[in-house]
Amino acid sequence: MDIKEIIKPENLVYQKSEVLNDDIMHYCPGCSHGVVHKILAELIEEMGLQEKTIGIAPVGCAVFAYNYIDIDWQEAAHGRAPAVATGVARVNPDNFVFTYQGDGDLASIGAAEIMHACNRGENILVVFINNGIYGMTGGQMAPTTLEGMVTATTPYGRNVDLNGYPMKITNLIAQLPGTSYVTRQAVHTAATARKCKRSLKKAIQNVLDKKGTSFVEVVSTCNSGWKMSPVEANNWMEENMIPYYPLGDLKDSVKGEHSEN
Amino acid sequence: MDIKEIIKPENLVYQKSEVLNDDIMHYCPGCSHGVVHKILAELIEEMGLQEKTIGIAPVGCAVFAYNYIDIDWQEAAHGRAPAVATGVARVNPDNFVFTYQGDGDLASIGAAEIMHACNRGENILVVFINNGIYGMTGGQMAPTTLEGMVTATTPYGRNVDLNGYPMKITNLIAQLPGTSYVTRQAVHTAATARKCKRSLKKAIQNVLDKKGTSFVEVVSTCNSGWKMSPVEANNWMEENMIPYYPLGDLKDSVKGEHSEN
Amino acid sequence: MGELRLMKGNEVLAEAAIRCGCDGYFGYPITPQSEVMETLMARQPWNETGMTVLQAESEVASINMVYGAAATGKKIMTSSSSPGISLMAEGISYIAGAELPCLIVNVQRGGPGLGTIQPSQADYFQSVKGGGHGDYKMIVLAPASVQEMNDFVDLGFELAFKYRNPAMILADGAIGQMMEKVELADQKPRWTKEQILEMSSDWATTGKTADRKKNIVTSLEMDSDKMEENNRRFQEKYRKMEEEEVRYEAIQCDDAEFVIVAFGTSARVCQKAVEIARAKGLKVGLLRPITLFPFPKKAIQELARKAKGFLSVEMSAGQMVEDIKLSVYEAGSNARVNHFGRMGGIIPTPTEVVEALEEKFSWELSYGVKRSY
Amino acid sequence: MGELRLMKGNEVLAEAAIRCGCDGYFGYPITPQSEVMETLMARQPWNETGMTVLQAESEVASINMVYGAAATGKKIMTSSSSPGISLMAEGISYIAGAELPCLIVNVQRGGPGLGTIQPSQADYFQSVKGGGHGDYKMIVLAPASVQEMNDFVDLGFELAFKYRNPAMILADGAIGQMMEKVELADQKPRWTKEQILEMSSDWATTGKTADRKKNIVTSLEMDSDKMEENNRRFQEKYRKMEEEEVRYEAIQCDDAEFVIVAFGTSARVCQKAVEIARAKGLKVGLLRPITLFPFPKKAIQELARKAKGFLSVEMSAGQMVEDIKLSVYEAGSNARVNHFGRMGGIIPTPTEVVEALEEKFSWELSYGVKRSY
Amino acid sequence: MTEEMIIAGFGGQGVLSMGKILAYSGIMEDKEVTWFPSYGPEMRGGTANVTVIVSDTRISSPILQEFDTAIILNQQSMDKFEKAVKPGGTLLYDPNGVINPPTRTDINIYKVEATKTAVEMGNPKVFNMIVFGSYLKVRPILSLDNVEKGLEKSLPERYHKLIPLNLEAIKKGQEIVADVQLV
Amino acid sequence: MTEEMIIAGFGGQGVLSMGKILAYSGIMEDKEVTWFPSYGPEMRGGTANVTVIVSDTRISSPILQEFDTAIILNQQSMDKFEKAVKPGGTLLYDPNGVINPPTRTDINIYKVEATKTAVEMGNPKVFNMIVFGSYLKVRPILSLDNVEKGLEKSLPERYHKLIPLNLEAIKKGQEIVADVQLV
Amino acid sequence: MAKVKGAVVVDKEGCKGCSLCVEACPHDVLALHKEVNSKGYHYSYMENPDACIGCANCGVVCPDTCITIYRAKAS
Amino acid sequence: MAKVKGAVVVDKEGCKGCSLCVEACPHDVLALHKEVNSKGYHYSYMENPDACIGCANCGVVCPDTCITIYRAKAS
Ligand SMILES: Cc1ncc(C[n+]2csc(CCOP(=O)(O)OP(=O)(O)O)c2C)c(N)n1
Ligand SMILES: Cc1ncc(C[n+]2csc(CCOP(=O)(O)OP(=O)(O)O)c2C)c(N)n1
Ligand code: SF4
Ligand code: SF4
Ligand code: SF4
Ligand code: SF4
Ligand code: SF4
Ligand code: SF4
Ligand SMILES: [Mg+2]
Ligand SMILES: [Mg+2]
Repeated sequence: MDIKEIIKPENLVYQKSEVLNDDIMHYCPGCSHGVVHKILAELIEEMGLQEKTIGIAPVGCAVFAYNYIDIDWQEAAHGRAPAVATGVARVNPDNFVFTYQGDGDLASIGAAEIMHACNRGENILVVFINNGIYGMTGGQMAPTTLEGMVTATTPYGRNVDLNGYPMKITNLIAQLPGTSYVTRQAVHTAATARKCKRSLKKAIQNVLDKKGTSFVEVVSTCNSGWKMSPVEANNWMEENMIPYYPLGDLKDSVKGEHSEN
Repeated sequence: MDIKEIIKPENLVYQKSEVLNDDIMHYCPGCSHGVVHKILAELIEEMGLQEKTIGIAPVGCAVFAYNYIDIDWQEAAHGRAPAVATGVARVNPDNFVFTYQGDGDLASIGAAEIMHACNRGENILVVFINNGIYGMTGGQMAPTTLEGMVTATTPYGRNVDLNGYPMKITNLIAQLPGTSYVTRQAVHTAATARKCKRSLKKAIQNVLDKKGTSFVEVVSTCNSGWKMSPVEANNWMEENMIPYYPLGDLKDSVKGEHSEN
Repeated sequence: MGELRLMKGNEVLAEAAIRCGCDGYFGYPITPQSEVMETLMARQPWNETGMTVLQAESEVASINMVYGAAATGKKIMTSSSSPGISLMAEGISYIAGAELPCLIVNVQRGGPGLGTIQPSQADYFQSVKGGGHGDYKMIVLAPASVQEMNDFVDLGFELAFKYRNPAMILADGAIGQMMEKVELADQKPRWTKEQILEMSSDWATTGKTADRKKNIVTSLEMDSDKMEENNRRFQEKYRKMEEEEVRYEAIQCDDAEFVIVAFGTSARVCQKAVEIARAKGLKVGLLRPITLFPFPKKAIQELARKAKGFLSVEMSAGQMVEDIKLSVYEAGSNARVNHFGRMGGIIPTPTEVVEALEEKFSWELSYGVKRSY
Repeated sequence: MGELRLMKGNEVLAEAAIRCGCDGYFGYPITPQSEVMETLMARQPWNETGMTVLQAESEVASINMVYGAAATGKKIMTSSSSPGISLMAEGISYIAGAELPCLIVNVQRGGPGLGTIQPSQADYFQSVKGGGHGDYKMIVLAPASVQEMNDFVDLGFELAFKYRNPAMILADGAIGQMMEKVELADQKPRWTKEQILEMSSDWATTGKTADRKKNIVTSLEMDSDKMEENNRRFQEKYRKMEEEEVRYEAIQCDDAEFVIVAFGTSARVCQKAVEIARAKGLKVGLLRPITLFPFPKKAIQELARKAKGFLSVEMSAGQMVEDIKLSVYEAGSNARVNHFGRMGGIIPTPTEVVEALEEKFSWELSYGVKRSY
Repeated sequence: MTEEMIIAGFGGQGVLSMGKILAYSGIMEDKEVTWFPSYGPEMRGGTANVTVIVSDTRISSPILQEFDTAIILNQQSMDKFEKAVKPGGTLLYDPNGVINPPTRTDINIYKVEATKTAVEMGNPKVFNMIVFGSYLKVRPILSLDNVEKGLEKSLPERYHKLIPLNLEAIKKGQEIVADVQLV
Repeated sequence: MTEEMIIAGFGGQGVLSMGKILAYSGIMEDKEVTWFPSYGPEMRGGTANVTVIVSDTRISSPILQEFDTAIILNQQSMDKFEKAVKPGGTLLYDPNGVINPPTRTDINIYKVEATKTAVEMGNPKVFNMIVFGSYLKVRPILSLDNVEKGLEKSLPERYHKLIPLNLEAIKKGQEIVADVQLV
Repeated sequence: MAKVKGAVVVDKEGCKGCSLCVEACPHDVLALHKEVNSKGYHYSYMENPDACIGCANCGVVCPDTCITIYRAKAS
Repeated sequence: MAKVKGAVVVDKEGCKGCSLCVEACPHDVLALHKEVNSKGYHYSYMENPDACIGCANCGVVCPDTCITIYRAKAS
């Protein structure tokens, strides 16, 4: 069977979403951000949400997310996306609002805003890209940087006595009664990416159903910051990041349920 | 036996600490702040720490704590006491540094700073006065205000759908590996006050032993803000606050130990 | 005539917001302005007009909630007092950079730092020169009465939307805390979705429909040429404000040899000072800037042709005095400009003002002519 | 002669901090100044001098860590770039209000908002008029070379401690990112506990000993009279700085008919512009303010006696130009003051500057005399 | 007519609301009014005072150093405000909280046993209305009609049933005031 | 003497470090130098360029619009900087990354097959030193002695063993440069 | 009869009359006085001095540290 | 032989040569080309087209959405 026979419209099984435009993304080759963007665009298309969606882009490598996904966007100050999203969602309860944030943005400078948006149970989706580093500014330590990991500000490896501990912020978030669905996913393999998509779909549906805050962490790579090839970065992530940040649902309930702690 | 016979220096069993001066505190009659101040002063005296101690006073009713306890003090911007204390403790590792913060200060505006100081395991003591309200500014809702509780900004009672959920921030703090001792106490009865003192003593000792951050929540009253008499406030606290914020140790370990979540 | 009430300046801000069809308020308690949110919470406008009111976790959060909500084309407001406004510096710079309309109220207290909760006007520079980074301007309105606290809410929103720019009401603890007679406006409906689309569909993030490109609200522009273009557009806008939006009140200035310039609470005091001075036979007038940006440069320049001197009376160490000097300088005049101020939460008294005037212009008063520097 | 090196401005800030005996640095990454902390972390001064280096969770945290550490009488520093400095507004106001010495570096980028990461000078107002609330001033040093980035660290600390006041180095992305030859100072030891007590035991929180009262570091004062007294003391201090600490460089100003005023990177450009203009036969000089506060008022006023005009060249829409105008006005001169600026991260070119000068002063150049407004 | 006055006492004595009723009554009489409270960090039982100005013409400064009238309800306030009464002005006080009575001779001083009378009336809450009545007696700047309207406006609807009681207290206050001008 | 130059190519081609060695060599020859990089958000493989000025006298502006010399190592940079060379100036390029060669006739254009030569030398990393050598050949502003010192200063101690290799590459570069002046 | 006897001294001027000591006393020793101190507070005093056992509960709960406590073996 | 056959089309100019698709393909269909595209990247291509089963793994992991995938029943 010849390739030409296969490449026909009726045989199409996978293509770029309409909601993703043709601009070439500024991300480094192999960066996880691209995969997550793609999944979000697909879901917005599949769930028919383009007219309803307002995305909040962070300060971080994803600051230009607004260039690629064809929805209305707001760019938020560093760490403040959850407050910005709160503003949008509170006065526009019919819109679907999501933030897209890096680990520096969400867990460091923006720790208060994410905790409080989640505690209030804002009807928003939070997409949290945990690549263990500050990608955009050139690879400095993030709150989620693993112990011993070399970054621009921990050139001899993160020393917990000097720099504190890698922070499992998603675990804390899961305990806030305002959240309904909290999960940790990855996108480095086809299987994890497909699973991540299912999680994001559920998360979005929860927001549409006004169940409170949905929070999806994606354990990610930053091969540039980590100074590895994309493939090495995926492997390193699997061996080091995922054991510390294990994948899976941390909470799947309804808003208002308290955790046991 | 006549009273005069009893009131003699050799029979003295309880008196004001030397570290507490004679200025009359600005607190409302019956305010919990006074009791906690007293305990701290007693411990600083008993443990011989007056020359070593640097206190960080918050913005909140305790802003004037520096007027009463005779140690060196810094007044910190609203919510930033943990950052201020970090600055002090990092460049003065031989000092004993503590913050004294209200629930608005610590859990609302200062959520990021407390999370990160505790996550870094700064060698400081955090005294957290949880009176479920903003006392100083006239009784507005705090993150810890209970559901249904009437405050100046929730005049019809805290509605969790509008205002979010009462936040158990101490439970989150306990999960940060930088903390060594995290406990929740009260001072409304002689028994709880005595127990609170023992907890604070242990917390201070941990800091002196460089075990990481010690965190002592004191479930407190603000009879002015709650619009009750001091005695009513104590009763209301026992019936309403303590069931939601149960007393006891949340963590007693060494820095670096991860919680199970 | 609208409803007459006795209200605090802070309460009236809340009432005026509801009545002018404001869509959302986000704030954080701080003395001396906490009554704004408290009044809103007691009024529960969400039941009546659908207006959102939310107590944020901090001023940093408030201003960013304002950013988000304002970016959807709605009428959004926050209020705070000096330290809280400082925390908004980054956010305000973002709002100006993203060209979002919104209303920010600063009920000033004495600084620097935690300072005092008593009234002050020492945030003038912060408000008109830029507390945040970069070249930007807010429209700054300075109410001197509870009635103006009411009126400037609507006016602030109007100007903010006209220019897609943040507007600020710069009040102080005295105006916020005092009660006066106020005539309230009638309730206006909030804008409908259709009205918003008609006004703002070229920029507001209302959800990308098939008939338009996506709207992006951002202050970022990595291409320096484009970023400069943005800045030029902003400057153009600010120049237009300077031409079209200047507001001030001139009291007994026509024959004035000495002009007191004062805004807000100090203008109230100076009104009495003018009475006292006139009673003494001094030809004194009062120029009260209502817009601090745009500053009433031209009005001062006209007065500078005849006046022997200007006295800037401020509850600060002297900030607006610089704008008066700049105005006088640009008029090619060398009329002397002096400053009298009280700090730390103290409001000057009318007699103090008159004494300061007599002392600082003793040369002119003795010789009867203008003295240059 | 000290060690010669080729270094980035940002790197040199770190090296100079270590060598001048700095006790602690607290910062948060932001382009274009992240190399400051990165260099410190690579140098690990804690092993060598005992200096603390900590990556804070945010700029709000950094500045408050600075507050805490500086309040113990030690040499403490932070650095950031424009949006990060905005976030420090409240903290800086507190530091000024509590009269703490410390060093803050702003490696400016283009705003407002997220803007661009390219160099800018649009935070002039924020730095010299007050980004935070209340009446306060920082000592602001404007380096124009990598060597000055080195020198001003020590100088900044010296002035900060002399006046118990925050000092700022106001640089920009160009000076931060460029490498030049720099002569490093020799390593100074950090102050000993005894030295600190000797200098600062009347205010620093070093632990209350039996021989002294408790020290309280605060910016709060509820009694308005006392708060005003504090403010008067601050103003006195600022006036003293204006008298004693003005620093500037005058290049070919002696016979200048036109004086370009520029600081930092734009001063570098203008130096070349002066060469070009002189080659064309124009009598142009350059006044380069080194201290932006205190501003070299008197130097300008002297030049204003002879000069036909001033051109303020800034990487902004025109901010320092106001201080030049104020200086000229207070000199009773009416020499014209113009502005030429580029924005959005663009650095003007020398030829642009000369062209702007010729255009803006075409009247004076044609008629050969001063023109008033 | 311009009346510049201060009312000063403990928090909880109804100082602020007395001022508010006064101001509202002024509005009912078509006058200009300002009401400016002391404000500070919350503290139960702390001092509270309010400056009220009622005038036929536009009011300039809402904050004053000197007063036509001072109503003083505790010792701290007496220490602070006795000296702030303009010569020829009026000082009205309740002796209950005041240990050292006023001593100035260039002003008109009135004493009102409001605390006692309120207890006698069986309702300590009307204390401030008794004081208000005494004030209206010695400074009859407003008609009782308008005071009644002012009460209506300043009290929330649910308290309107208390208006007769308040009016009664006002009248009582008008009766009991005693001139104590010293020498 | 003042040499104002730009070196432009992809990140990873050693553009910045070539500039740094050049500048350090200038210092060794007691000259004033500035080195100013383009900087932007991180992006592997993005473009990178650096402006280097070497001069006998104090350098005014470190940022330039026009250059005496441009060293160009990819097409994007050619598009951007060919036009920025002063008339009579020098443009040196490696044809490897360049699809459209330069076309100006008022400047001196040199081609260096540095990529190829580096591969031939068995060490792609010395690519930038080959280019540097070619540059020194056509613009002999610095002595090789001082370049060697510059190398020592700019390389961390642990890389000093690589200095001979680098010097070899520089010499190679000096040999292979070809004048391609058009018409 | 108790084997120990206590007595307390209340700093009358410092007392704010919050009544927490009254509440805390296991033997109903304390009460608020009818009179007020110079700050207008009904201050605490030993209404029932004989019952005091010097347990210090009152002192421990007093926010204003107004109570000094003595205890002696009952003679 | 597989019952379904697949084929992919790589957007050569969009490809950044990250090689994640190569790694993700269960049948070693893809490889990076010796040549580079105009941006200097070695782009991905079907080195071994016959092995493709159209599983879309490559497409799913590609961060730059350069791969379009077709699948047909084997004839
Ligand atoms: C107030 C402020 N501080 C700092 C910065 C600089 N900055 C930009 S992105 C970033 C962190 C990015 O890291 P992360 O959030 O993990 O996103 P990533 O780039 O890794 O996806 C920082 C510190 C800024 N723009 N604004
Ligand atoms: C930046 C800033 N925002 C707000 C305030 C006003 N403020 C003072 S204290 C306080 C909250 C006090 O509540 P809490 O921390 O619970 O202390 P408490 O008085 O209850 O002991 C607030 C919001 C301030 N001073 N600074
Ligand atoms: S720097 Fe890291 S996070 Fe940013 S685009 Fe590159 S790989 Fe992705
Ligand atoms: S307001 Fe509340 S917290 Fe503050 S002093 Fe009074 S009772 Fe205590
Ligand atoms: S010491 Fe004990 S028994 Fe005595 S008064 Fe106090 S609480 Fe009561
Ligand atoms: S607890 Fe203290 S302040 Fe309260 S009534 Fe007793 S003695 Fe007085
Ligand atoms: S569709 Fe599957 S089999 Fe075919 S190339 Fe892609 S990953 Fe390989
Ligand atoms: S995953 Fe995409 S970008 Fe990466 S090599 Fe394959 S096709 Fe190219
Ligand atoms: Mg990251
Ligand atoms: Mg509280």
